[in-house]
Amino acid sequence: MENKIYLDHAATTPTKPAVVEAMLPYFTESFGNASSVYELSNNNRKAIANAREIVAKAINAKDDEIYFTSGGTEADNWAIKGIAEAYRAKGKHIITSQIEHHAVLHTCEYLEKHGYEVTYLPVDEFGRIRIEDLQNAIKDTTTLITIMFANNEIGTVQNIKEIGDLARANKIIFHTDAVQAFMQEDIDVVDMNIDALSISAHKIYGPKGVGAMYLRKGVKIGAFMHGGAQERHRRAGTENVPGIVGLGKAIEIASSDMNEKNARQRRLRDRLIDELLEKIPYARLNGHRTERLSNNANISFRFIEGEALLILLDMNGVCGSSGSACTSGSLDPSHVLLAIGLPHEIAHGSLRLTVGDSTTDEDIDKVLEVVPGVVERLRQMSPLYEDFLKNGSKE
Amino acid sequence: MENKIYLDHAATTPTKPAVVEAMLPYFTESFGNASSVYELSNNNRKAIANAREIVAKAINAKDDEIYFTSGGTEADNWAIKGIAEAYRAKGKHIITSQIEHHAVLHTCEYLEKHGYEVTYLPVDEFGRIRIEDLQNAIKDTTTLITIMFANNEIGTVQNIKEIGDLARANKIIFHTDAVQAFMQEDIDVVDMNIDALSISAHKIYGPKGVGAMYLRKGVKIGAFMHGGAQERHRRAGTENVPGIVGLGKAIEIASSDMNEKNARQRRLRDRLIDELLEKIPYARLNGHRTERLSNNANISFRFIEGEALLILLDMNGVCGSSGSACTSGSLDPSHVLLAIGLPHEIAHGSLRLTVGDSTTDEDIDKVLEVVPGVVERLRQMSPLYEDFLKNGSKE
Amino acid sequence: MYTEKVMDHFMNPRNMGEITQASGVGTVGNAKCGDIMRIFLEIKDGIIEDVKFKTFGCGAAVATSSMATELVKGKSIQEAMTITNKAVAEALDGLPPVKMHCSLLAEEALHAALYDYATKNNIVIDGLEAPKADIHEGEEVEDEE
Amino acid sequence: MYTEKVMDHFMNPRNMGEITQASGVGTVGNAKCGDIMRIFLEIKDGIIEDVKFKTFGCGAAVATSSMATELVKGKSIQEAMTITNKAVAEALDGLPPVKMHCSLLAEEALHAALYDYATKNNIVIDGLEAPKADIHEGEEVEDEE
Ligand SMILES: Cc1ncc(COP(=O)(O)O)c(C=O)c1O
Ligand SMILES: Cc1ncc(COP(=O)(O)O)c(C=O)c1O
Repeated sequence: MENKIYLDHAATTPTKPAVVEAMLPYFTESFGNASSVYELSNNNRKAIANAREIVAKAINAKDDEIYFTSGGTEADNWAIKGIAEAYRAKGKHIITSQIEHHAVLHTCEYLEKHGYEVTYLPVDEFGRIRIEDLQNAIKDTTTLITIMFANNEIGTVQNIKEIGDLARANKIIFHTDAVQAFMQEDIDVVDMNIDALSISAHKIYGPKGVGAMYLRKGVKIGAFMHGGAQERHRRAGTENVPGIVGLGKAIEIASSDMNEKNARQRRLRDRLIDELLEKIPYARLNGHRTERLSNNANISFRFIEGEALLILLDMNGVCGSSGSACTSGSLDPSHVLLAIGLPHEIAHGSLRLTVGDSTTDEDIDKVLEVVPGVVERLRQMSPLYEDFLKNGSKE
Repeated sequence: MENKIYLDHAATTPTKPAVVEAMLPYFTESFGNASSVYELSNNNRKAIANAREIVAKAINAKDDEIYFTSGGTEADNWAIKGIAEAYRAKGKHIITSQIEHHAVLHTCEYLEKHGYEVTYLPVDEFGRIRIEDLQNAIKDTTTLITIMFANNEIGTVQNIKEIGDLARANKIIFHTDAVQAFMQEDIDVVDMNIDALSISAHKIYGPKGVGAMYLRKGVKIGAFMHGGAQERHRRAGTENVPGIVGLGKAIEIASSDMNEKNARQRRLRDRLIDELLEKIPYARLNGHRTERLSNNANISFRFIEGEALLILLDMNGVCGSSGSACTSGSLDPSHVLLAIGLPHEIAHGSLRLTVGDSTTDEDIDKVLEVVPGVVERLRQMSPLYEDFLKNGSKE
Repeated sequence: MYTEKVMDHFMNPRNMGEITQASGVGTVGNAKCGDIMRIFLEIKDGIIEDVKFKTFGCGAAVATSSMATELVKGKSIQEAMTITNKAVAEALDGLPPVKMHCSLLAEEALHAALYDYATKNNIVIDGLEAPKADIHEGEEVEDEE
Repeated sequence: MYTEKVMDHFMNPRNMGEITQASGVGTVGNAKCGDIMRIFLEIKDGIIEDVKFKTFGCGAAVATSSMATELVKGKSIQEAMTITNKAVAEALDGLPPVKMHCSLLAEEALHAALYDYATKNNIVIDGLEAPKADIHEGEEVEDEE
């Protein structure tokens, strides 16, 4: 880390030392297989039960509605494939949005190849679905609505309760990918009529490789991981006890000061947004101005490309992220930025900075100092900027 | 652990302190998302590449033939579903055995419900499949043979090269669940004509929640976890960097003294087998006498039930395992013990003791002292034993 | 996974053994499922004066046998008939859900022994039916889907 | 993920800028794919006396532009025509597989600038074709299956 300013908390977070501390005994001492008969494993079973209770409480669910997984991706895959399969006799239509994480989108595309029909709802310029669009998309054969709680790129938070109510009124299962929203937004699965929900530990200062799915009691689901009788016969595989303990501990820590942390993050985020837009011309904020995650700033700078921007920022000690194609190994820019209506060349030049627990005002000062110069440097190199300056009046 | 003699290494192993040590920096310091552009993540990418190389080397595969998973269960599920799906145009017939781990069996049963045909090969009294049976089971529509390298309950090792050769000669993909065999048996995927293989870290003194699948270059496979572009677009989900590093380190440690360790384990195992059979009447060894894992002793004691045996052993400081139904939440005893021809009541009374790195001769002495008394005590309680003594001559 | 009471009754079973000239003997369960319970009763003037059991089965099976014999010892036949599997389980401070069938087995074994006594003595005990061949039918673990 | 050479050419691009009265200018790529490269040539007596570039694109795109201009500067048109995308990539000590298209783009930009020069001066350069509209067609990441 040496002096790097890490502003990519939406990508992943460092595991808190207290979380690692809580995990350690379950590697070397309390290592027994949680399914075994002997007493050596009692401690593990208790640790898993305790973590399950913590997860449940955090979203107002019941303990036996929580299933541990290997991460957010598995929770999304399982929820969507498992629910689609369990209700296929009723119908094979799924509704999702155009701005979901690939863990949801690619799972839906997989189902399309296997005889399911999927509606990808558009979003408005701020990244929110329109409730009328959802209403209109519902058919007799719709069994599942999967709409993310908050978007990982632009930070926009959906009106989840409105979606949940509509789904419930139409007797359709509602799954939400809450990987980014968890521990930033208030989540109440009962009040919001959420039937299934995905979370991931490494986004909330817990370890990588563990997550959880909530599934409301009574909702049917096909198994995704077949094998042993773990997780009440629903998710096979020897339990990742240290990981599960780490997830629990991370939630415990995050819950203790969620409101203050969010207020702090919101202030830092707002400094980033307001001052970057003020300092740099031809820049725009992506996502909703207020209905957005407390840690997320996403800004497009015209005429430049994101990966080049990231490397130069990295050279200047700032770690950020971009919706640029070049960072993903594909040639198209972020589907999210396109969905909110950005033209390709602007979508390529976006910068996502996500603050976190360790971010300070000094960090923000430094970033505000560095970014304008870097953007200017790349613009000087850009044939698009050259053309714009020459033909400026036409635009 | 306080003075417990842990003889359940086939269920899981303690993570070695050196492995935990190797993992630690990847929680708190080198925590970056391995897919990110900035330098902070370089170290993670290197760590993953290094672990991949270690796994590959251990089975004579190439680096780009290794995919990290959340464990053995996922590797089995993915290999079987993914290959079956990728080759479904060629045919929908799969051959497996009756003694596979549930991660394989239940996956095959799932595929049966989805239009695939599965042949479950029987095994001989020692738990080995007959190569003629395999030969006879092959059809034009067979696309996949999945036979485990070594069995987790009775320790029997299959003649994998013979199976691999036959599969290759018939142009059928061959997957083997090597979760138990890995780091105990010599595995050479090239020489043995293995096309896909599953391993799990927690069976070899690595962490829970991580494993790997080997897939020979050129073999097609459908994605199991859809989402991000990780693992060369084939296994989505943020990489579990500490877990992957831990798997690599565990292999590194195990490789350094595999032969000596096996010789040692074999000696302790043979003491268990020979002396228990000598001391206790109406007892039999399950599995092959020589073609068995170096750490596995599995013995049936007539007239008694396994869970009761395990609890009494636990009270006497010995942790073991059983093929008894009562330990699995189902009412049937181990499908493996039934497949090798044991009647139900004998299958219920089996004890699996699996030695490991920490097992000493003193531990074996203690076990040999404890088990006979415990067995005798349960027999005194058993109506089956009462009947046997009264009608003894008839048997 | 077991309560202290279950562990106590498993480790120190009460009334374990046989009664050679029992008034009634009942054996239920089958080895296929991993539990067999046999209860011996010594009955005098309608009172269960002595009771013993032998059990092939898991910890819960042994503990429920032990508790069931404790609960009926010294009781009248009518009183013994009112003891349900739930009462046995409760007396043990509960059983894990997958083990509830063990308590059912104890109730059945007791009933089978009483039925044996009734048959031998040609009497009718109110509410007592002939033992079922296999009490496990219809019970299964939660389905995966 | 980039070699030191790539990083050096990205951080300190050679020949970045414009030539106002260029003998030939070529622009290739498109903003949709995230790379646009423009090369300016000053040619005298068949020799590339000066060359400049502007690039909208990732680190590799900038570095390949920089390297391509280095490789052709001072060369004859014929020599410049022999410089392939592979040569550019090799001169940078290699590119990640997903970035090889950037080196292709550099080759194309150079050819486009030469074509512009040839057209303006009504000459024919051996082996030189009109620039394609979009060089990215047909390229895609490895399929998931
Ligand atoms: C919204 C969202 N969903 C799903 C995921 C996948 O979670 P994981 O990395 O734990 O598999 C992520 C992060 O990568 C995410 O941001
Ligand atoms: C033979 C075999 N296959 C698969 C597995 C599953 O591995 P994991 O527990 O890592 O999911 C196990 C162990 O549980 C096993 O012994």
